[in-house]
Parts: sequence; C-alpha cells; structure tokens
Amino acid sequence: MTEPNAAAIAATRETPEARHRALLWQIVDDYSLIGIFVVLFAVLSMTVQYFFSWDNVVGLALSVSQIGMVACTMMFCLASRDFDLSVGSTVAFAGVFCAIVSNATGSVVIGIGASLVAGALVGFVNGAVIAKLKINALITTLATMEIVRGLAFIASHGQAVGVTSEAFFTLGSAEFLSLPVPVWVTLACFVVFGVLLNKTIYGRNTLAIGGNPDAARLAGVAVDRVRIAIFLIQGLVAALAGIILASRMTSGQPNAGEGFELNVISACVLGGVSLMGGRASISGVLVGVLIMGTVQNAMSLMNIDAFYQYLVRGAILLIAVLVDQLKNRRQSR
Amino acid sequence: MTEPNAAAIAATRETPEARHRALLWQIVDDYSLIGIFVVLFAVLSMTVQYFFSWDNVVGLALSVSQIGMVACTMMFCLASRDFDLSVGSTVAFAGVFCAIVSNATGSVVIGIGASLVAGALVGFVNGAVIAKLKINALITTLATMEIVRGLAFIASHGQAVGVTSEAFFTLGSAEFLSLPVPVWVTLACFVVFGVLLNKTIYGRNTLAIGGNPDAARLAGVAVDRVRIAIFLIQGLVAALAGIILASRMTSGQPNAGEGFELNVISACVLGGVSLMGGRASISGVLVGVLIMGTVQNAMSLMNIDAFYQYLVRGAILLIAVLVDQLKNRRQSR
Amino acid sequence: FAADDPVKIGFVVKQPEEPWFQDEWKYAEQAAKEKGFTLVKIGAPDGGQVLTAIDNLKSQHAQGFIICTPDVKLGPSIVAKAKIDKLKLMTVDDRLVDGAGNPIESVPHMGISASKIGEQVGEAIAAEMKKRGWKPEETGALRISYDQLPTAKERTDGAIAALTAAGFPKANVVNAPQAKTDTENAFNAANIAITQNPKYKHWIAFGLNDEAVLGAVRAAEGRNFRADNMIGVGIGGSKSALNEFAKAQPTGFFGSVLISPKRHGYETSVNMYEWIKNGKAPPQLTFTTGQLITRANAAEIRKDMGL
Amino acid sequence: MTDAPRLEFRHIGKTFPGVRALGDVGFAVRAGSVHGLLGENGAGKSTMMKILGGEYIPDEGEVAIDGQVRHFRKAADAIDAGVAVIHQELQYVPELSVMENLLLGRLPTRFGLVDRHRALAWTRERLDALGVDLDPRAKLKQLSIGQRQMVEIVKAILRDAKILALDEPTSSLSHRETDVLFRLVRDLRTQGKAMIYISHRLDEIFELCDAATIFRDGRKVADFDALEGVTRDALVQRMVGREISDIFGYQPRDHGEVRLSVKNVTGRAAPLPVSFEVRAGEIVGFFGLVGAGRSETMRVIYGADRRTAGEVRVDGQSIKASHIRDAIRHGLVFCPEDRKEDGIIGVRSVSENINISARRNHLTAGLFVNDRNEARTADHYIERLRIRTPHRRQEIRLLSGGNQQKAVLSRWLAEKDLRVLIVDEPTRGIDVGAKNEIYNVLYELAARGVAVVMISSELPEVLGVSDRVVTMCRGRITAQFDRASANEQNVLAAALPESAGSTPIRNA
Ligand SMILES: Nc1ncnc2c1ncn2[C@@H]1O[C@H](COP(=O)(O)OP(=O)(O)OP(=O)(O)O)[C@@H](O)[C@H]1O
Ligand SMILES: Nc1ncnc2c1ncn2[C@@H]1O[C@H](COP(=O)(O)OP(=O)(O)OP(=O)(O)O)[C@@H](O)[C@H]1O
Ligand SMILES: [Mg+2]
Ligand SMILES: [Mg+2]
Repeated sequence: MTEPNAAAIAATRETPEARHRALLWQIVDDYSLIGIFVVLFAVLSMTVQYFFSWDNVVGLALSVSQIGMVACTMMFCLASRDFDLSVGSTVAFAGVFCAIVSNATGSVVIGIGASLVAGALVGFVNGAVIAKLKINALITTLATMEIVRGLAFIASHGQAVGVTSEAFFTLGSAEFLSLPVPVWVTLACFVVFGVLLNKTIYGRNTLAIGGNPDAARLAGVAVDRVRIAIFLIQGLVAALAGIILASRMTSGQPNAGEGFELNVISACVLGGVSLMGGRASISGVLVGVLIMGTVQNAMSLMNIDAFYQYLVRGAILLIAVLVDQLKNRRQSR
Repeated sequence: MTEPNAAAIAATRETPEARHRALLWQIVDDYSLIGIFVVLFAVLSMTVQYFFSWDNVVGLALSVSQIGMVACTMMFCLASRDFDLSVGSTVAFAGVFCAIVSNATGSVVIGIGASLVAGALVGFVNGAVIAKLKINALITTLATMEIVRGLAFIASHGQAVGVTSEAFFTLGSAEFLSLPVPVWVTLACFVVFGVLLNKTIYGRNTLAIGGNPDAARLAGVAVDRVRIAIFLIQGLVAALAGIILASRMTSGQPNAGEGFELNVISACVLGGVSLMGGRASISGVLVGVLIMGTVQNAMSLMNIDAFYQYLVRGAILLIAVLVDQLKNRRQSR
Repeated sequence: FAADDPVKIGFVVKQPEEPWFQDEWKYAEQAAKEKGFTLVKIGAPDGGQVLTAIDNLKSQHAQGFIICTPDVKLGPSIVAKAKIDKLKLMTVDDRLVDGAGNPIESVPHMGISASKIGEQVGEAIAAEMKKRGWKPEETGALRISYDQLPTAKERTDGAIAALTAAGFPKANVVNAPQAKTDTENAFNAANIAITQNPKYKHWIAFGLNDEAVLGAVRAAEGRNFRADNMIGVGIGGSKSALNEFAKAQPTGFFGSVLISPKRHGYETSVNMYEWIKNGKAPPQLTFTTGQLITRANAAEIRKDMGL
Repeated sequence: MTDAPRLEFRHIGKTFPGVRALGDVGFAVRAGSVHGLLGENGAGKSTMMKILGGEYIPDEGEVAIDGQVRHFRKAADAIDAGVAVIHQELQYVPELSVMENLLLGRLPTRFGLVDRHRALAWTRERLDALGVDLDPRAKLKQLSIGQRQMVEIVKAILRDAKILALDEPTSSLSHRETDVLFRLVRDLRTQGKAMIYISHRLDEIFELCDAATIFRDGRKVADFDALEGVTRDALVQRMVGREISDIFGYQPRDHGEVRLSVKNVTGRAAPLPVSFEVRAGEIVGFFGLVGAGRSETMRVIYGADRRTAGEVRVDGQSIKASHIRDAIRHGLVFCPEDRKEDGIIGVRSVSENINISARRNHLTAGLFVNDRNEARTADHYIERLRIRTPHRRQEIRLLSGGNQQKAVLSRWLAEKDLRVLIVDEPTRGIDVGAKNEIYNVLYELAARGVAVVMISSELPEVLGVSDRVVTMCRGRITAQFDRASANEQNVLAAALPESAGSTPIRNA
C-alpha cells in the first residue's frame, strides 16, 4: 500500500502471465484512487466554467490547506489504530492563544512559539492519557476537544481576538512563486510526513503498532513512546494550522474549526487509511483531501443550492469509496 | 461485561483465595461504572440544590430520552464493530417528514408510520451498503448523514414544519404515572434491547460478529443479514426518537440533532461498549447515558458559566472512564 | 470591467441552512432576475470558508459580493481579500469591525444591529407585561443564551438592557445556556432554569432566535406555565413562530421581532448591481428596523412587508 | 451409490493474485476413514479445506459428497451439507463463553429467547461424554491456546457432521490433549464419519490415518490407499522432494560460560519463583503439559509480562524488569507461541515483519530505513527457511500458517548481536523439511555461542534437539535431564502432575 510494489512483484513471480497479471492488478491497487481523482478533475475542468484556472486552483489549494496539514498527522494517528477528535479545538485554541500572546508580548514570534508549545502540550496530554492510562482514544480526545474548546472561549471571552501586528498577516497572505505560504506549508507537510511514514523507523513502527499492538510490543517497539509522539506531533501541526488560519483571518477565533476533525478523518479514510490500523499511504491521503476540497469547490462554482450540496457531498463520498473498493471485491474470495 | 462471569471464574481458578479474589474483582468489573454513577448522583443530590427533586429528575430523564433510545441501537452497532454517524440526521428528517406527511394526509398515524418507514429505509440503505458493498461504515454513514440532512432541509425548505393536528402533541407531553411518555418509551427501549442483546440469538450473533466476524461467518451466522438488521433497526429507532422530539417541540425541525451522533456514541463508549466490537452491556449504556445527562443537568443547576461547562464536561468524561479503567490496570499484564 | 460584460455578484452568508438567509437569497435572486445579472450564493459558516468563498468568487470572475460574515472581527481580512481580488464589497445584517472593534466605515452596510433587535424584544416583553399587570418581582426572565456566538450574546444583552430600562429587576434574569442552538437544547436549558426558581409565578423568555424561545415555551408548558403565565418573544419571525400563531389555542409564544429579509436581500443586490454596472455607489449605511409580530397581526404585517 | 466415496475433490484449481495455490488436484475420502493430508508449508492444504468449508470458491473443479456435486457459496452451505472444518487459524470469539462458542450460530431458543439452561446442560453433557474438561461458562479469552484449540475441535465435533476436516488440530496441544483428540477421532471413525486430517507430525499420521494424500506446490504428488508398509522416509521424500534421514540432525557442541541466569523470577501470571541457567552454545528444551507455565515464565523473563520479583542476567548484566527493549538490547529475545495474537503484524508485508526489530541496527544516517538492506535480509530468510510467498511485499496474513511462523522466527534470527534466544513452540505448524532447517539454524546459533531456550510440547523434538531438558509442571521446574539421561518415560513422568485429574484437560 505504501508504495508501488510492481517492481518487487516482477522479481519473484512464477509464470510470466501470472506475473503480468499480478503486476497489472498491483498497479490498479496502488493508483486506483489517484485515477478516480484525475478523472474527476478532468471532467470538472471540461464541464465547469472557471474550474480549470490558476486562480481557482490556488483557491482550492488554500481551502484545503488546513485540512491537508492535519490530515498528514491524522494519518499516523489512524494508522496506529488511534483516533483524535481534538484537532478542531486545537486549531481554534492555537489561533486565539497566538493572537493573545502576540498582543501581550508585542512579538509575533513569541506568540507563534507559545501557541505551538501549547498545541504540542495538548497532544502530549492526549497521548500520555491514551498510551499510559490506557483510556479509549475516542473518549480521551472527545474530552480534550471539549476542554480545549472551553479554554479557547475562556481565553478569548468568546470573541475573536484581533492581532495588532501587521507582520503576522504575511504568514497567511504572502506568496512565493505565486503560491500562497499556507499552500507551501501544506505541501511541506505532505513531503515531510510522507518521508516519515515510508522511510523512517517512526513511520514503520506506527504502522506496526496499528497492525498488531501486542506483536509490535513484543518485537521491541516502544509502543507507548511512539503513540505519545504521534499525538504530540498531531497537536503541534494542528496548532500550526490554527496559527496559519488565524493569520489568514487576521484574528484568532474561538469557534473556528468546528467539525474540522470529522473532515480530516473522512479525508484520511477516503484516502485509504484503515480505521483498523496498519494501513496508510500519503498519496492516498493527499488525494482524499483533494477530492473533498474539489467537490466543495466545484459545487460553489456551479452555484448548487445549499440544500442540494448536502446530497452531492454525500453521493460523491460514497461513489469515491465505492469505486475504490471495487478492487477489493476481486481479492475477497 | 455482558453478565457477571463470577461463577465462570470461580470454576476455573485453582486455590480458594484466588477464586475469591477473582470473584470480587469480577463483581467490581461488572458494576464499577454503576457504582461511579451512584456516587456521582448521591454527591450531587447532597450538594446541588434542586438536583434531587422530582421535577428535576423528570427533566433529566426527558433530556436524555432521545439519546437513550438511540444509544440502545448504537450499542448493537458498535458491538458488531460498526459505526453510525447518520442518526442525528435521521432524527431531524423523521421529525420533518412526519410533520409533512401528517399535514398532507391529515392523519398523524399515517405520518408516524411513513416516518418510521423512512427511517428504517435509511438504516437499510446504510446496512446494505456496508454489509454487501463492503464500504467502510464511517464513510457510508457520513455520506448518508449528509444526504439525509439534505433531504430534511429540502423537504422543509429549511423551515420548521408545524403540525396542525393537536393529537400529535400528546405523544410528547402526555404523562403516565407522572412520567412523560418519551421517558417511558426510552425505558421500554432499554428493556427491549437489553433482552435482545442478552437473551436472543440476534444479540448473541451481534456480539459474535463484533468479536470475530470470520468466526461468526464460518459458524454459519448470516453475518450480512444481522448487520443489515442492526442498521435497519437503528434507523427505525432514530426515526422514533425524531418523531417524539418533533412532538415534544410541536414541529419538525430540519436542524435538530446536530452532533447527536457523537453524544450517542460517547454515551455508549462511556458505558463500556468497545469500539473494537464484541463487548457491550445494556446497564453500561444506561449508565453512560445517565452520566452524560446528569453532568449537563448539574452544571446548569449550578449556574456554571457556559465556557467553563466545556471544561467540566471534558473533565468528567475523563474521570469517569479513568476510574472505570483502573480495573483494567489490574488485569493488564 | 467592460460595460458589456455580464454582471456577476456573490452573496455569502454565514448560515446557509437558516430560513432567514434562505429568504435573503430568495429575494436577491428575484433582483437578479429583474436586473439580469448572475447571483452566486455561497454559504460560509466559518472564517476559513469565508476566505475560500471569496477566492472562489474571484475565480469565477464575479465583480463584487455581499456578505453576512460569521464573525464581524473578520473585517480586516475580508476587506483586504476583497481588495486583492478586486471585488466590490458590501455587508448585510452584520457590520464588519476592525481590530480595535470599531465599525469599518468604508464598507457599505445594510442591517440592523444585534443589540437593537434585542432591545426591541425587551421592549415588547415589557409592554406586554405591563398590559397583563404582572408584578416584576414575581416574574422570572429566561435568558436562553449561547454566548459562544457573539451575535447571540449581543441580542440577549440588548433585551436585558431594554427590560431593566423598563424597570425589570436584573436579579430576576435567569441565565439558561443552551449547549447547541436547537430547540431541544433550549428546552433542556429552560427546564432546568425553571426547576431552579420555583418562586416565580410568571415567566418571560428571550433568546438568539425563535427556536430558542420556542424551546423555553415548551419547557414552561411542561411545568404548567401556559399562555397566560408566559411571554416569549423570539427573533426572526420564522416558520417556528408562525406555527405557534397558527395553533388553535394561544401559547406562551407571544411574538417575534420580524426583520425583512426582502429589503436585505433585494435592495443590497440591486445596490451592488448599480454600483458595478453604473458606478453608482450605494449608501454607506442603511439601518432597517424590526417589527413585532404577534398572533393578532402576523399575517397583516407580513403582507405589508411583501413576504 | 454405496461405493461412491463420501467425499471427493475433482480437479480443483484455485489462484490468488500472484499465487497458484492449487492446480488440478483431486482425491477421495471414504466414509469411516481418516484421510491424511500432507505437504510442505504453502502446499495448498488449508486452501483445500477452505474450499471444502465454503470459505473459498474454487476457480476450477468441484466437490462431490456421496457422488453428488455440491457448490458451496458460503460457509453456511457447507455446514448445511454436513461438513465441519476446524481451521488452522483458530476462529473463536474471545469475548463469548465456551458454551456460546460451541453453539455459535445455533443456540437453542425457547419462545424466541435463548434457552441458556438447556444450552448449558447440553454442553456440559456433551463435554462430559467426550471426556473434555472445560468450563462451559469461561470466556475463551481466559483460556490458554491449547484449551482454545480444544474448544474449536469440540465445536466441530458437536456439529454431528458426516464430514470432518481437521487442519493441524494438534499444533497447540500437548500429549494429553492429543490423546483425548485421537480417541475422539477414532470414535468418530467407528461412527462412519469421513475425516481429513492435516498435520506436520508424521507420527500422528501413521498412528491415525487409513489413507493419505501428499501435496506439493499446489499439486497432488502421491496418493496412498493404505499406510501399511509405507515408510516415514518415503513420505518425507515425496513431501519435500529430498531425503532427510535424521530430521533432528543433532551434533554435540561445546558449552561455554553461563549466558542466561534466571533467579527466583516471579510474575503476576507465574507466581511461583523459577530459577535456571543456560550456557553459551547450549540448547535447553522446556517440556510440560499445556498450562504448565512455561510460556508465562518466559514472558516474564523477556519483560512482556510484569516481573514482580527475581533477577534475570545475561552475561552477568542485569536486565531491567518488564522492559522488553532492555532485554533486546542485551541480546535476549523471545519468539512468542501465539503467532496470530503476538507474532505477526497481519496487514504488513513479509519484509516488514522480518525486519521490524533488527532494522534499528541498519539505519541510514541514523534515521532512515535502509530499504536495500532490509530487502536483502528478507530475501535471505525467505530463501533459507523456504518461506513460500510470491514476493517479500506480500501481506503476511496471506501466507500459509507455517510460512507465517517461519517469518516470525526470521525476525529474531535477523538480530545482529543475539546472545539468548527463547523460542516458544518454534516449529508449530511447520513442515518436516523446514523443521530440519530451523533446527539447523538453532544449532548454528548455538555454535556461535548463543544460549537457546526452546519450549516445545512435542516430546520427540525436545529429546531430539536439546542438550538439556527441563520439565515444568504447575508453574514449577520439576526436573532437569542431560541429553544422555533424558528419555520419553522419565521426562513425561516429571512433567505429569502427581495427582492427575486437576489439570485443565482430563485424560479419559
Ligand atoms: N487469501 C490469499 N491470498 C493470497 N495468497 C494466499 C491466500 N491464501 C493462501 N494463499 C497462498 O496459497 C498457498 C497455499 O496456502 P495454504 O494455506 O493452503 O498452505 P498450507 O498447505 O495449508 O500450508 P501450511 O502447512 O503452512 O499451513 C500459499 O502460498 C499461500 O501463501
Ligand atoms: N481461569 C483462567 N483465567 C485466565 N487464564 C487462565 C485460566 N486458566 C488458565 N489460564 C491460562 O493458562 C495458561 C497457562 O499455560 P501456559 O501457556 O503458561 O503453559 P505452557 O506451559 O506454556 O503451555 P502451552 O504453551 O503449551 O499451553 C496461561 O495462558 C493462563 O493465562
Ligand atoms: Mg495450512
Ligand atoms: Mg506455552
């Protein structure tokens, strides 16, 4: 799943036709979801006016930039058979906290730093409670979701916190090679976490833990430490997303990111990350995020009625997974 | 979890003291959460004014009546290792649809009937897609959650739909032995689904499927059929909850029940239902529902600031599971 | 912008599912039909989505947009974004503020301030109380609150301000926070508040919208405070309110402050169209007023407003 | 009609993506006989049984029962046709009781409700009649693997099927339960059932089977209508395609200093203090009955379970209690017995499973996984232990049981600085050829100076491989024997509890 197996297959197969068939199917398996996305994109480009324009593509990328960042870490979380509902709250809290600290200290850098530390702390608490006290991840992160959201409201008195320093806004609005900074950050996240997943012990251990935590422990994987790290990094990245969002909006908003967690998790699952753990691919997650964003974008462009948008969103979600699952039918018996 | 194992343990252990100790712990295991709730209730009764009054207890019961009904069926869903996010939407849609049909036909009975059928249909679609097409339950029900919510909005044009027949309102407001009808319905659900879980083949097969789907299938259990039944019944009960809610509010509201699914699932998990399937107890779910409702009720009675309520909710959730998990520490090797 | 290009106007609202915004869109659509421009309707329930919506409008070559923002503090970023994307900007319902909390004067606005509506609610309740001759000290006021939403807080605070100005004791205001903004949660909040305060003979209720007040009315009914012991006044004049008025027997839902979605939707769109097409700048500030509808006059007033 | 075999496979073929598991295979089983099915790991035996059980649909060919062709689409069809299969990978529901597992899918009801009393009484009665001592109310997760396997066997037998297939039923059973099982199988044979019996333990085949079929690489290579006069070597030759005269191939070695020293170690699940020592280059076999506490003790030593007291030293250095990674760092590793629960990471590849632990020694720049090195390691063991897999990237759950076991073993053999190797039932489900290969690996390691502890419930294996045999019974070490003095009688005697009858499985 993690990377094309085609070459490996070719090396050890038995008969030439079997080898060919296996190779072909493996390619279908590895790239089916990407194919779905390409088709979707092509069809939309041809049928929806303005869809295939630089402006729109950038807009699309911006609209999924927060989800994209956090989806990278959520992928790790799900791959290790965990679950994190607290990311939406962390996004909100980080934005508010960054704004407050920046205003208080007059330094945006301190604000950002403090906010990142706070996000990492939230993640650490999640991880420690889940790994060490062995409390169900759903309940734990539901609890921190509430608590952190509460902190965001308390810190901001329920009001958006404007940032006085103009420097802060460049983070969200500056462009580099005609792509806005948030998009670059998201791309960087995909690269970094893709490498982490596929090329490092951390990523491999994450997958092993998700595949079979007991076996991983007996094989000498520091299960607790890895799980804590996963949540900590997730908190950190969620905080980063929150800071960037605040910068884009020029204020920290305590009610930002509601429902964010479900969107992120859906994007991951759509991208083939198994909720049962052990299976994840960064390209899948990327495509999952893009499909979600593209559908929403196209619907706005097509001026689809708000109520009917619900239907379309639901239907697309179903169709995308359905097409992707067809490959499994073949394997099932 | 499903029932005291004390006897079973007593038989397999070797020395008398070991046997005694095991028996004691098993009892603690089986009833610890109930104990937590009793303590919580007692403490609140003594410290919070008006908490321990008939009016308040009835109010508390009413406030969890919808969640309680659906938690019963969600328990089956989780126990069979599935997941259902669409219940909140179904609650809203059922209310709206019942109101519309009642108004159109002039008959409340037809309205209720149609609405129940619609709910069951939603559940059936969920179940069929998940069981037969083998699509991930999270994605499937997320899709139907969107679609059904969309239908609710479309059918009602986004407006609350009032019911003209006064007869309809008695369902929500009539009292019997000084308990309102919705509370009776919820109690009935707990009894019915408790019996279903523990005393019928359907319930036992549900647990078997959740515990090991392959084993169940190989033993000739009609796995697909049971899963579809679980979702169908869940849709039906969610519709019932929606109808009763509409009756209580005297109108069907398309935006009702947002976030309902998470509350229901949390109540179940808090009540010891395993997200990994195979483990569920009706008393646990009842207590889970009650703890959630009680905490919210007590906070309001204590006039806790809305922002701080988030903190308390989160903290209580954590503490409840933590105390409940302490027993597992002992078991973990 | 060349004079013969087709005009395209965005209409961005914070809660697309809400009847109020559906109505605004409906009347904007009517204007589009009459004037022959394209209307793009986008829902943007949070700050991130507002920015996405503006990007989206730019991609489809809209020339301007009207927005009711989910948070007025988004002001500076919306203004900046509109400027970068060269889109004309007007606001409706909620007025943008800058970092310091002052209204951004440069953006044309049509609307009614949240505290103003709240005050109208308070005044309506106070008047009805007086008419019924209730003693303020025997009356409890249910503030169905949702302080997480700044608008909601302003509305309820406005109502309290008007009530106290009319001599209602502030101590009798009972805060009943709802966990979500639907009727059921309002019901639960109100129910508990009533339990806590058995001393009051009468109740009044106000909140963020009609649904909140409806929940309070239902809860009061459950505790035997019916039409003659309950005055609930909502905001919006939505179907929830009209359903109450349509019932055979009067309920505790006394009235609702109706604001005209027609003016907000239709007039703003036409103004924006004129601005783009003919360079005719819209008025900088238009304040509309709400009107109390009750069982007695609902139909009549709605007709007057062209609803 | 009467001379039609009870069960006949005709020209069965089955291909998985990249693997031809079976090709044109057929054989027949008579009523009232036990038919042995043999073959290397991955030969296709389990696949055949899954086709019989309705779990897989064959690509080609058909299954005939009493001369009548049957097409099973799902497991329930096979059950309806009177077929019961005991799968190699145990398929039980851990959270349910023994009774419910035994009656899975067919609990008795009264007025629509489960009739627990009747079910309980019935289960008890049948268990007693079969001479199997299991508490019907205990949950499966509370039982040892051996007991779970016994439940699976009883579950199939209680179906009263006319065709019964047992896929390596004894892999987790030791002497006593095996005896119970054999008695049951013989009873069933006299009742006229047709049975297929798969095992890698050739003694069992000779002891039990009336006829046998041998598979190799998904094809049938031999059919024996009777086993009289067939030699063991002939079978092995047909199975693995080469001669293995002495499967153990033991060679004496010199023993060095004490490498592993265990002193008064106790744990939660192993409350009695245990002490023993193993020298460098020595292979110590631990023998005992199921539930003797060997696995528990070793888990505590390794740190997988909490150690409550005592000391473990490797080369004189003390190992931290309950700290697996510290043990591994000191070169002490443990290969668990339950490969499905504790061994394999099912959804990950063979290569991943082999490299998971040792890779920490082969990082590039201290951070990045060295793919080339890992591929080499994986391919090495795939070849050396003959792990039958289309490629190293295959998900390990798709391998045959024996091949999974080999991959899990490889994980530990790949450790660079191995000093103490504890293997728990290392040859469970492994074919004769590969067993031989594994023993050779153990000897090689021992020759390198590794101290090896091997838990095994196969007495010949313990006697054939070990330099020293240690017996355990009820959590205590009861005796030690040199290779010279150990024999079946004295080892078995030392492993048996003094008063029989209170062991988990009763001898009939
Ligand atoms: N679902 C599957 N997908 C892909 N390959 C499979 C699948 N099931 C079995 N195989 C392959 O088919 C071959 C035959 O496997 P099978 O389990 O029948 O072997 P076996 O004879 O039972 O071996 P063992 O003695 O190790 O149990 C193996 O190479 C295995 O890897
Ligand atoms: N009532 C019980 N509750 C929990 N576990 C039990 C119970 N009865 C027996 N067991 C289990 O029995 C097993 C004891 O056997 P253990 O696995 O240590 O023996 P062994 O010598 O390794 O034998 P083998 O591995 O061949 O089964 C343990 O797994 C223990 O947990
Ligand atoms: Mg096999
Ligand atoms: Mg063992």
